Amino acid sequence: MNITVVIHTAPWSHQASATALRFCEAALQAGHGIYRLFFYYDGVHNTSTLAVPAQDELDIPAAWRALIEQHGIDTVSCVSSALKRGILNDQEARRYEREASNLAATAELSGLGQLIEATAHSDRVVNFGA
Amino acid sequence: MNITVVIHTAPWSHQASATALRFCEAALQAGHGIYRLFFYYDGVHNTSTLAVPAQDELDIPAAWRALIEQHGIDTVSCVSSALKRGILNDQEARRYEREASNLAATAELSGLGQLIEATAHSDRVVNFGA
Amino acid sequence: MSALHVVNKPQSRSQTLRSCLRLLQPGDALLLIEDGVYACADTGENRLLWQNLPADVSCHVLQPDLDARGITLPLTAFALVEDAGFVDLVCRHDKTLSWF
Amino acid sequence: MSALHVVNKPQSRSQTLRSCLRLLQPGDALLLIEDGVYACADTGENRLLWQNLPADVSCHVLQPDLDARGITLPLTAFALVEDAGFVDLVCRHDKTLSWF
Amino acid sequence: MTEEASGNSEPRTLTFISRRSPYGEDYPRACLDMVMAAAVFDQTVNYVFMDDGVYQLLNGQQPARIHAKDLSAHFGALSLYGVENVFADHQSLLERGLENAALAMPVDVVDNARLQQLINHSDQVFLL
Amino acid sequence: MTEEASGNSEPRTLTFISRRSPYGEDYPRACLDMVMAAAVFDQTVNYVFMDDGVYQLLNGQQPARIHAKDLSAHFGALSLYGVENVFADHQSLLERGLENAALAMPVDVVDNARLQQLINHSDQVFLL
Repeated sequence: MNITVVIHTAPWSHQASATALRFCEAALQAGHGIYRLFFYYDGVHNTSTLAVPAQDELDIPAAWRALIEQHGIDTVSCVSSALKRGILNDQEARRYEREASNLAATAELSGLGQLIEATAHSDRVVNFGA
Repeated sequence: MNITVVIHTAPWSHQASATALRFCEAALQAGHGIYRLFFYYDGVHNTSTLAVPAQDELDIPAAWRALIEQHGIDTVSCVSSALKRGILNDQEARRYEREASNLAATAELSGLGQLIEATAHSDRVVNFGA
Repeated sequence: MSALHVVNKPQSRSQTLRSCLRLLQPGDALLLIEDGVYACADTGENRLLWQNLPADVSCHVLQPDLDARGITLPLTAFALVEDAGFVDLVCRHDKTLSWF
Repeated sequence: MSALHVVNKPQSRSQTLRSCLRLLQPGDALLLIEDGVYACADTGENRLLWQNLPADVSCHVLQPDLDARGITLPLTAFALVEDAGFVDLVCRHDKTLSWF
Repeated sequence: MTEEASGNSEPRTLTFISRRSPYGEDYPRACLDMVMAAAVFDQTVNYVFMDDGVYQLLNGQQPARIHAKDLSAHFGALSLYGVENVFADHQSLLERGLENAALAMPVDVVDNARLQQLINHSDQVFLL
Repeated sequence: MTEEASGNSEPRTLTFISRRSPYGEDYPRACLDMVMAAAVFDQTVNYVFMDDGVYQLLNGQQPARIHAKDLSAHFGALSLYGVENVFADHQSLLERGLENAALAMPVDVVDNARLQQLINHSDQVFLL
């Protein structure tokens, strides 16, 4: 089956990101496909390159990047959610004259249309939030 | 009176940051002093320079920076909370080999000891969270 | 020694308000802010909630939060305060307990 | 047409679980995850909660969340599933409603 | 950003259940944005207010008082976007003493059975 | 980071009330960190578990199963830091059927009156 996964929370502050990560690993292992990973609301913090977890903690953003690269998963970080939370790619950093950018290379900034499109083309849609 | 204000939530996702901002403005207007602003847990997102709110929304991080500069308020962003959430100054960005930093110049990365110290030296301590 | 208890959630959503009420003592003050202001709208359930408050506990509600949410008829037991009143309550009581 | 309802909060903390229960239909499945697993610990209050479920609704609980929290005696009405079981439930039902 | 139109597949029925009170959290805003996006991409949309979400429908909101954006101001735009199916859960209104309150927009007040029917006829349900 | 020691003022009594269950959110961890910091800076510390916070005291937690750090593993370090006053609210234990459960560390089970006394004798109370 083709599954779209939507993540609404930041890593660590709530458990939902870690649960979503385990769900995706289990789905891929069972031979299913992830049609799209859509980070929405606070979930965009999963796509920051600057997070530095304590050593004895699972690095959730890094785990997402590894999973995405390993399986070539189409990954979107919602642009309106990301801008508001200070998650920018180079283009948006230039547009809003910010001196830094911190969006993971494994994610693309795009709009809610990509979630609607994914919903129309996936067999299942699962949300993780708090 | 000397008041320490502790903020535990990110701007916009919960109302607490905006309420804390209004509280500080009212306290200063009434002639009280803010001994220290301590951003803890998700509150560290208030000290990011990269947040870009929609035009018709109050720019909360910018409002904090203006208030801090205007009144010279001692401001700390808890280092363990900030690192985990991808809020880094240049020193931490170098230490953890990240290619960008996003901590506001008006805040200093420091530890919980600064909150304990503030509690010992303030007349009142008020927390805002969600 | 008296405390100001600040609560930002209505009892319908979480245990926060009920736990706060359990620890209120004579001379304390209670201030409802943010979503907590829904707890002082004039409904049967709310009237019940506020019946057995300890004696000599003053109740306040932050007016900007009431106005933002369109609540026009708060229970009369609640004094309306603006931000300046919030600051004043903090100063008048020895400590502030923020329940969130 | 049947739905999988996933809930991550116990009824003690919010209305989320009660609202989900209200909309369950025969043939649906319920899966408790994260903090929702506290709702299937063997307590008087929980036993009461699960009495009037619609017929033919299957109840499941995510084992990793039970183990993490040290809950050893879940109510027998709940089937224990691992992550693979979670995926299977999603595939077996037409849609997944995530209550959080 | 190029939005890949989903035109090349027949429209789906998407139901959005908004369950949180306004201003304390930003989820109501996030739900409204999803509803608008679904409508722009020609999906059939059901917009349901339930639990504390019914507080979003209260009249006379003045969020400027807390520096917040007025959520209910956007309800007017819903019909422009073609969102006609707007519902409020009767039990949630009743529990909050709002069963006779004047609401910020016309809604279809529905009971459990009707909500279950909506869910059955939806291809996907989002709850924020 | 230089930590400005607060040695130059007599120690204060700080009470921390931890009210949330473990792992769903990170607040319990944040509360524990504050308790440790207060102890390191020689304050008199009261550590209270209340409402869903009493779930943090359950024995046999295996958070590795969900890739989380074991909170209860740190309870042992509390006495090393000089944190002796650890309490659990009796009503919260009762409501959750935990009044006879084996707990992860020795705690003083207290009633309302004792909690009110603790609050009265504290210079500041933090609730997370």
